[in-house]
Parts: sequence; C-alpha cells; structure tokens
Amino acid sequence: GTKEKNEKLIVGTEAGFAPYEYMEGDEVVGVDMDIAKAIAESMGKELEIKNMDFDGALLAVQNGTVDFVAAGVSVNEERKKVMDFSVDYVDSVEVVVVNKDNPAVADVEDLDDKVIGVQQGNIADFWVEDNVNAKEIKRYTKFAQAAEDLKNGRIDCIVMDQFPAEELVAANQELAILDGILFEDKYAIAVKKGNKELLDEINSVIEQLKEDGKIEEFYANHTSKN
Amino acid sequence: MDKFITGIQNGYEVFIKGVQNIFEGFITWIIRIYESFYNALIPDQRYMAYLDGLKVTLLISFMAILLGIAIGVVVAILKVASSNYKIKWLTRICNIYINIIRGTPLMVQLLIIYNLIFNSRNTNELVIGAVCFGINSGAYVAEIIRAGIESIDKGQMEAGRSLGFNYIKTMRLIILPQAVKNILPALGNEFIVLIKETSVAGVIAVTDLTKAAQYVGSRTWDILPPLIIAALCYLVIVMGLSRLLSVFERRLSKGDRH
Amino acid sequence: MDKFITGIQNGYEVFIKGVQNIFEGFITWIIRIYESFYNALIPDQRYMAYLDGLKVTLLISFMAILLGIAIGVVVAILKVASSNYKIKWLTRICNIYINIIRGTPLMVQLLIIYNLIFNSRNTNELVIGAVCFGINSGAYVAEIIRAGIESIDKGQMEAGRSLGFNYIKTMRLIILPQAVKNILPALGNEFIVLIKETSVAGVIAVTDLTKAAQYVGSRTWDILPPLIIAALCYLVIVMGLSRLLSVFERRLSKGDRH
Amino acid sequence: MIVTKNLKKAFGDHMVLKGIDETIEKGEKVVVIGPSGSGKSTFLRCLNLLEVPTEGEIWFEDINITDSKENINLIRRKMGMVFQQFNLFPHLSVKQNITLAPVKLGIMTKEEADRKAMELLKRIGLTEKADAYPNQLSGGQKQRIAIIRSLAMNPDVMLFDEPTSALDPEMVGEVLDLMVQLAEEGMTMVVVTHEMQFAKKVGTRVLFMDEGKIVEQNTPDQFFDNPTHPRLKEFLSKVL
Amino acid sequence: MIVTKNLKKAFGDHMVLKGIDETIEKGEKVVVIGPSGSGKSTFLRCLNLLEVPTEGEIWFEDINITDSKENINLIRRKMGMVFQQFNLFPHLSVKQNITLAPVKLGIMTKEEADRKAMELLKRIGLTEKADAYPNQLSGGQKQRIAIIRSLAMNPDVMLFDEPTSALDPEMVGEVLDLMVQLAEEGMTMVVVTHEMQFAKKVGTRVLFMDEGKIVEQNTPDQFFDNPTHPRLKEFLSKVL
Ligand SMILES: Nc1ncnc2c1ncn2[C@@H]1O[C@H](COP(=O)(O)OP(=O)(O)OP(=O)(O)O)[C@@H](O)[C@H]1O
Ligand SMILES: Nc1ncnc2c1ncn2[C@@H]1O[C@H](COP(=O)(O)OP(=O)(O)OP(=O)(O)O)[C@@H](O)[C@H]1O
Ligand SMILES: [Mg+2]
Ligand SMILES: [Mg+2]
Repeated sequence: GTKEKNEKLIVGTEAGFAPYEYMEGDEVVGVDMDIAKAIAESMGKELEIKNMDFDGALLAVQNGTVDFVAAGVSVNEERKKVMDFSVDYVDSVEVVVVNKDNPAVADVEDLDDKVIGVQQGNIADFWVEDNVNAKEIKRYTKFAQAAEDLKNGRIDCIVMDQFPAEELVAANQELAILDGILFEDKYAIAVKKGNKELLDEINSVIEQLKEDGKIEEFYANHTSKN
Repeated sequence: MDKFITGIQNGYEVFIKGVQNIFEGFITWIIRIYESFYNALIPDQRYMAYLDGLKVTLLISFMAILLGIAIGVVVAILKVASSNYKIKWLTRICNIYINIIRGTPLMVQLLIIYNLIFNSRNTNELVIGAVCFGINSGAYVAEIIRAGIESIDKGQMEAGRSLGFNYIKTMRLIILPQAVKNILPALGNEFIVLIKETSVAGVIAVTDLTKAAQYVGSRTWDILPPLIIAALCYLVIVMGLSRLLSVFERRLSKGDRH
Repeated sequence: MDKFITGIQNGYEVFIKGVQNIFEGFITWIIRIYESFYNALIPDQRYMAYLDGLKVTLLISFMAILLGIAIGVVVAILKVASSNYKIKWLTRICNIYINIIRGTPLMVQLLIIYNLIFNSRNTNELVIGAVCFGINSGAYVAEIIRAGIESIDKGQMEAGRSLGFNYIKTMRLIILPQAVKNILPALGNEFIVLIKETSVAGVIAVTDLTKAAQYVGSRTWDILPPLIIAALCYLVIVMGLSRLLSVFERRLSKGDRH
Repeated sequence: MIVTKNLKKAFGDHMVLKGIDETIEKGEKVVVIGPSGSGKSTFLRCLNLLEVPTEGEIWFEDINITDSKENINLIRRKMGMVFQQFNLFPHLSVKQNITLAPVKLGIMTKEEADRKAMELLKRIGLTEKADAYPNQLSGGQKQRIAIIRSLAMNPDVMLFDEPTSALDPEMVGEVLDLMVQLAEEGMTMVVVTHEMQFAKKVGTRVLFMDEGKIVEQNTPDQFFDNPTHPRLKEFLSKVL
Repeated sequence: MIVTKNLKKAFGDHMVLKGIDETIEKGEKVVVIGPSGSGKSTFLRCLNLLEVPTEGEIWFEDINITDSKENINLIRRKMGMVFQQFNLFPHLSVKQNITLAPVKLGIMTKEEADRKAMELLKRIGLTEKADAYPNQLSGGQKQRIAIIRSLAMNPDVMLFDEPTSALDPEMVGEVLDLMVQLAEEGMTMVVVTHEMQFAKKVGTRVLFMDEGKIVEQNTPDQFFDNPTHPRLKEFLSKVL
C-alpha cells in the first residue's frame, strides 16, 4: 500500500479478555495494547483503539476498518486464508473453567455432551465445534456473561485461554480451572491480507520486544493488579 | 480518407473492448456475489442455521406475546380498576412497572432480567427469551389495552350506566367487546414489533435468526451476505404479517357493518 | 414456676438471636450490595466509563435525530408531492426505503449499514453511529411528518385552495405551520426512542452507555450492578426528557389559545 | 317525583350549576331551553347522577339518590335517558340493543324481552330492522331505537338531551312524533331541546336556564308570549 | 355567469351527480335544498373544482374551467366559498385570516389588505376581535369571519355549503343576517341550506336535488306553494 499515509494506527480488539485487553475506567489497556502501543510508537503514529466484538474485529481488519487486530487472536489455517498473521508473541494454553463446588465436568477429556460456553469466533469456538460432541455450544460476545452463566449453572464449563481464565477464577471464588490442557495455540497479530509493509513493521517490533523481555514485563504489569 | 476509416475502426475496437470489459467486470461481480451468497447458504448445510434461528425467533416472539398479553391484561385491569376505585398505591405500582419498562432500553432489561432470574442449566433458551421479552412486552400490551378501552366513545359508558348497569357490567358487556376490535390489531402489531426486537436476543446467548446470521458470517469471513439473508427473512415475515393484519383489520371493521 | 421463667428466658434468647441473625444477615446483604455498587462505580475511575458512554449515547442520538430529520423531511416531501403529482416510481422508491427500514430489525440494519458503508478507517465512532441510526430514524421521521400533515383537517386545504392558493402555497402557509405543532412533540419522542435504541450500538464498535456498563461488568465479574446503574441513567434521562416534552407540548397547544 | 334541593355542580373551578331548586311532578313534561353552555345538559345528567353533584340533594320517588347508601344502579333503571348522539351499542343488533339491559339485569327472560322489543319496534314501524346493526340505520331511526331501548326498561321518567340536534332536518319530525306520542300516553318527561314548536305543543312547563340558574319558568303560552327576564327576551328574539 | 353542461361526478362506482345542466346568471341567489346524500355539497364543490367532475363542462364567466389549460387558482379567486365547518386558519389571528390571501397572492399590499380587513370587520361589528384567534370566537362569529375572509378577495360569486348547520340556534340569525345583506347588495350567491325561511326571503330561485339530479326548480313562491315532484312534496311535508 502506497496510499496509506495516515497519521493514525487503528487497532481492533475486544476488551473483555484480561490481562490481554480490558477496560480501566474508560480506557482499554492490557498486554496486547502495550504491544500495539510499541508498534505505533516505532511507526511514529498515534494509536487509536477500537473496542468491538471479537468476531467483528476480525471482520473489520479484512475490510480495512482497522489496521490490525490485537485481541489474543490464535493462528489457524482457516484464518490464514483471509488475513495475514505476524510472528506469534505468546504461546497460549486453552483450559476449561468449571463451577468449583459443583463441577459438571470432571476432566478436560470429558467435554462430550456438555453445555460449553465460548466466545463467538474465538479459537475455542472453532476447536470445540470440530473436536467435541457438545450437547450445546453457547456463544457469548463477553466472557463476563459466560462466567455469570457458569456461576449460575446455566452452562457446564467455559473453554478459554489460561491467563484470562486465571483472572476469572481469581475474581470468582465459585469457579475453578480444571487441571490439564485442552489444546495449545499461539497468538499473533492479524493484518489485512497482503499488507506486507505493516506486517514487516509489526514483526520487527515484536521480535524486538521479545528480545528485550518486554512481553514478560507487560504480563507482570497486568497480572499483578488483581 | 483511409485514415478516417482506420480512426473509426480503432474507435470501434476501443468501444467494443470497453463494452467487453464492463460486461466482463459485471459478470465477475455477479459471480462473486453469487459465490458469497452460495457460501452463506449451502456449505455445511448453513441454511439450516437460518431456519433454526428463524424458528427460535418466531417461537420466542410468539411465547413472549402470550406472556405479554397475560401480564398486560392483569396490569391494565389493575390500573383501570384501581383508578376507578381510587386505590392509589396500586395505580402507582402499575405505573412504576410501565415506566421502568418503557424508560429503559430493551437490551439492558434483557441482560438484567436474564441475570436476575435464570439459574438453571436446563431452562430452555426459548423459555428464557420468552420470559425476558414477555416481561418487556407486558408494559406495552397494558398500554395497548388501556388505549383500546379509552378509544371507545364515553357515550357508550354513559348509555350503559344510564340503563342501570354497574361499572363492571358495562365494561364487560359494552366497552370491552368494542375495545377488542381496536386491541386485536394493535396486539398483532406488537407481535410484529417483537419479531424485530428479538434480534437482540443474541446478548443472552439465544441463537435467534440474527445471531445465526452473525455466526455464519464469522465462519465464512464474509459478514454481509448472511446479514442480508437474515434481513430478507425478517422483511418477508414482517411485511407478510402486516399484510395479513390489515386484511384482518378490514374484516373486523367490516364486521361492524355485517 | 422457675422452669416457666427459664422457658421464657430461653424463648426470649432464641427470639433475640433470631432477630440478631436476620438483622446481621440483612446488614451483610446491604454491605454486599453496597460493595458491588461501589466496585461498579469507584475503583479505576469507573464512573468515567459511564459518563463517557452516556456522552456517546446522547451525542449519537442527537446527531442521528438531526440526520433522521433531514432524511425524513426529504422523503416525506418527495412522497407527498409525488403522490400529489402522481409520479408513481418516486412514491414507490420512498415506500421501499420506509418498508425496508420498518420491516427489518434495527440491529440487522446497523450491521449491514456499518459493513456496507464504513470501509474507511478514519471515521469517528460517533459519525458511524449517527449515520447508521440516522438512516434508520429517517424512515420513522418521514412517517411522523406524513402523519402530522395528514392530521390537519382537510377542510384547511380546501379553504386554502378555494381562496386561490396553489397546492404548494397552501402547504407552506396553512398546512405546515399547523402540522409542526403535531410533528415537534413526535420528533421529541423519536429522540427518546433513539436514546434507548442506541443501546445496541455496541455491536458496531461504538462504546455507548450500555457497552460501557457491560465492560465494567467484564472487569468486576459482577454483571448486574453496572447494568442497573446504566438502566437508572437511561430511566432518569428518558423520564426527564418525557416530562420536558409534555411541558413543551402543553406550551404548544396553549399557543393555540394565545 | 323528582326534587332537587340547592343543586350545585362545579367542574374544577368552573361553577356550572349554581343552586337549582326544582320539583317535577309525575306526568309533567318539562322542557328546558337556554343558550349554549348554560348548564342544561349538566342539569339533566345530574338528575340520574351521570354527573355527581358538588352540593345539594336530589330526591327521586321519595329517595334521596345523592345519599351514597342508595344503589344508583337500581334507581337509574327507573329513569330512561336519551342522548344527542344516540349512543346505540354498535356491536349489537337493534334487537340486542333493546333487550340487553332487561335480560342482563334479570328483569325479563330472554323471551319476554324479545317479545317486548318486537312490540316496541312494531310501534315505531321498524320491525324489519330488528336484526340490523346501528350503522345500517339513518339518524332518525337510530334515535327512535334509542328511545325504545330506554322504554324497554319501563321507566317512570324519561330524560332527553337535545334528541334531535344531531339529525338531518328531514329526520327531526319522526323523532318528535314519537316523543309526542309518549307525552300523550302520560310519560313524565324532561326534555332539553331547541325545538320551540315541540315545547309549545307538548310542554306543560318550560324552564329557561342561563349561566347555571333557572331564571324563568312558566307554561308554554305565558313563557313564549310574555317573557319577562331580559336574557330570555333576547334569546327568544334570536331563536324564534 | 356559471353554466354547467351535463355535469357528472362519481366516487369510484358511486354516481353522485348524474348529469346536471344549469345556468346561474349574474346577481341570482340560487338556493339548493334536498335530502342528505343527494349530492348538494358535491354539486357546489364542483363549481369551483374542489371536486373534479368525472364528465361534463363547467363554464365560469365564459371560460371553460374544466379545461385543464386554465389556471384554476386564478379562477377560484373570483369564487368565494363558505364551509359548514368554517375552516378558519387556527394558527392565524382573525385579521391575518382575512389578509392572508390578498397579500400572499399579491393582490393587495399589506396596508391595503389591513384596511380592507378592518372595514369588513367593522361591517360585522367585530373590529375588537381583529387580533383574537379563531378558538376564542363563538360559532356565529367564526362563520361571519369566514364569510368576510372570502369577501376580502372581492369575489364575483359566493358559494355557501350549509353555512348555519354547525351553529347553535342562537347564532344562526347573525350569520343569515349577513348573508341577507350580501344578497341585497347584489352578490351572486349559490347557497346549500336547510333554512327554508332564508330560501323564501332572499332566494331568486330554489333547486331541489334528489339522488344526484335537480328534479325541480322554481321561484321560491311557486316552489314552496306548488311543489309538483312527489319526492319534493314528501320532503317539504317533513321539513316545514
Ligand atoms: N365534563 C366536563 N368537564 C369540564 N367542564 C364541563 C364538562 N361538561 C360540561 N362542562 C362545562 O360546563 C358548562 C355547561 O355545559 P353544558 O353541557 O351543561 O351546557 P349546555 O347548556 O348543555 O350547552 P349546549 O347547548 O351546548 O349543549 C360549559 O361551559 C361546559 O364547558
Ligand atoms: N370524497 C368522497 N368520497 C366518496 N364518496 C363521497 C365523497 N364525498 C361525498 N360522497 C358521497 O356522495 C354522496 C353525496 O354527498 P354530498 O356530500 O354531496 O351530499 P349532500 O347532499 O351534501 O348531503 P348532506 O346534506 O348530508 O351534506 C353521499 O352518498 C356521500 O357519501
Ligand atoms: Mg348540552
Ligand atoms: Mg353536504
């Protein structure tokens, strides 16, 4: 793109995914946002954050409404067809959150025939759909609503990333994370297909951040708070 | 002269090429659109998602209007009676319910009611939706009924009373049978409104038509075609029902003439 | 006798304990509620989230009603004029717009308009919301204006024409000045409706009051208090505006009497 | 038969009846005239408590009907009322309009009421309209049906509030004719009307109301030929 | 002055005027009577094209006004119309009601129109109401204002559609008085009315309409004393 001569760099995200992205007052903050800020800084542009539904953000990057998405986006083949991904900046681990006193799921292998909560369009949504014989998959736009439903027994479990899950159980004594890992994947930043210029920029920033150990620092900043 | 002819020939060729390009562009565009819609409908039996969503939308709307009518009738009767017999606190309670429902967004009500009431895994999502929307609709139905009663000329009440009927009998024998002719079409309309409003049911994890379309979009990475398909479904249903309703209304008012 | 007294004493103690328990339970409950609301409002300056959301809600509603009025006036004029001068295709276009908007859910319209129109990255979220809701509101405003004009007794048009005014002058000098008195309050009402409807703006990356409340809930993992706070904000604004509107309406109709 | 004592009625601050003392004897045909807004309708509607008086008493057949212990619904059965706008029940056929009250109030069986209705319809020559609905009738027909609907309850007194004002001129006659018949049969009647001919012909007494008071009353002859109150003189000069 | 040739008007399938050939000369005062629904209003409203005839021609001052090339707005200025429901403009004061058309149609300056309005108001004794608004007026006052509103345009003919039917009986007189004055000044008038006294007093010709046709017409004396058509006889027997 030669036409891109914008002062602003726009990142799309879904601010219900602490510690990666969450609201503090009227501001969206989090690990992903720190990375996004570093990218904008190195490009000498002003960062603008658009807080939207997760699946909406992935669509927005495809039609150019946002420049890139930093929202704990997992890399998978299906997505690669329609958008380009940066190098991954974190290995994520998907876990199962259940009601502590009254776990409807005993083991991570035991998801068949359960009512499973996921975030719509999230990697867990796809994974559960493809790998589990669920009784029902409940697709939420916000994890908070899913957590509320889990507490109230309307669903049996939530499949989600480990870090947000830890935040979740820290805030809700009624909930617990099951031992064991459901599956692993990697988070990367998504850009519009073919936007090589931006992708290179992002890759170099991420590599630099990794090298400097900044990403761990970001984590520490956002997880120690609760 | 030759030059002139070549000029014309060239011009002609350029023209034809232009037409061809436009035509080809148009064809490609049509094919792309076709593919988009094909993808949004056929693979993985996606059309089933719309059909299921539509079923949920219609069922929720239908059960919600029934619940709304139940609540609305009770509230309207309480309100009319309590204002007639001057029971202030009862009038006030009815008004509080109506004002809260009409003073806050449906979406917010939905989230509050949902999180306040439902605590069991086994509650059917249809029931959840129906209860949330029914509580909302009740306030509107109550106002519809009140308006229907008030639309009856007050000479009717006076004629009834002057013949020696008491208030309740006049209501039952004279006012309500006439009011029903205004109320029924308005209820039909409320049903249509509900069909449209249930499109926000997605926030409480109910997979209605809108949510189904969004889901298909998040699968095909092409959000517009499923949304347009959903919009068409709504349009057909809403306009079809509206037409039915106006036929029904004409019947009713013809009934006056027998 | 002693036994009896002990019995009474025991009973008394049990009673006091029960009262204490209930009282303590009540206190704990109050404290928990207080904490919930405190958490939903104070830490991290969360109240700012509501205020900003409210600002967005009000601004979008306001800009949308302005755009809606612009569209509505044009559509209403085109419709009235084209039906008067028998330009069928123009009437039909106006009707298609109105029917599509009124026949499909706002939420679906919102998603379609957003994805269809806004492909540029630099549009402000307020503009996006205003345009989406404005396009929706235009159809309703057009109907409000049409109804306002039709509510004027047709004797007024006849009186104007019989004095020698042409159609347009009669409209301008006689019908519209009277219609405005019906239209203005209805527009005020449409504004109130818009405030409530913008609560679904969250789906298109606009952080309005409802969305702000949802994200506070995402942070505190306690969904209800922020929603109730948001509901109260809406309630206060909607009921306040309604009251203002009815005062304004009374003024207008008093104006008739001078 | 009807006695009002210091009857007053106010709508909010607006005093519409300013103290009316009047006695109407059995068999009288009292005609009430007066300018628009003078309170004629309000006076009539107070008589059967369609408007509740602000002050004063109304006695009907030696019962104080303004006494809240009295069941007004029972008393109203004895007082027929005819309205300017007819107020037929549009959802019921003519016959049902007539029989509704007698049957539902348990005064007659369905058969008795039907027989009575057909009798009354025959009397006004509208038997063939028994199964018609009100909006298939002309104004004059509607008003005559409204009158016999009241008659079906065998009332002791009939109250008429401008029964011919909403009618086309051609239809006025047929309604007045029916009212004259009723008068001749001895029905006690209180009639608010602008039909001076009717007042002269059947009235036993004419009352002139102005600004909430009855300012003059007399036999029709005296009333129309020797009006004394200036307001009445002015009124008659305009209307006759 | 006005000539109708085979004038027909249908609303959908319903034939309301079934061919009317009539000539109204300058200075005539034509009174139209007839039962409700006979088409009187429709006939009157066709004369200034408020209803567009289905068939036939209307000539006004030697212009075929049914010819679509003619500018009906110019022609209507010469034809005043008075409605049963007055149709004053409620958002304008009395004076503004009267001056609106002359000023906005560029016939008079604001000052001329104001002077003319005050003159006309003086004539009907309502100068003090110049700045009042219509809903501060009684029915009779409204209708008289409506009449002078038309007069302010200096029309050649005045059309009246039951101008006193919506009035309280007390107010009928003042409106009829004004109409009589107009007649005496030589205004050409077409009046639909139920006021037989007025027809007798000022009419130069009375038309009787029934079912969309003019079935009888005559001078008032002949018309009322020697009616020939049976429908007219029946009508008069009921109304007089
Ligand atoms: N329900 C009401 N509320 C307030 N004011 C009323 C009500 N009914 C009547 N009035 C007022 O009381 C006054 C007398 O009204 P009423 O109808 O008795 O007059 P009327 O003599 O019957 O006049 P008309 O000949 O026009 O029928 C009027 O000024 C009227 O506006
Ligand atoms: N705009 C209209 N559309 C359809 N039918 C109409 C319309 N105007 C009048 N009519 C019908 O035409 C017939 C004649 O109406 P018109 O008003 O001319 O009668 P009229 O003689 O003036 O009666 P009235 O004395 O009641 O005013 C009636 O049957 C009426 O229903
Ligand atoms: Mg009255
Ligand atoms: Mg007429």
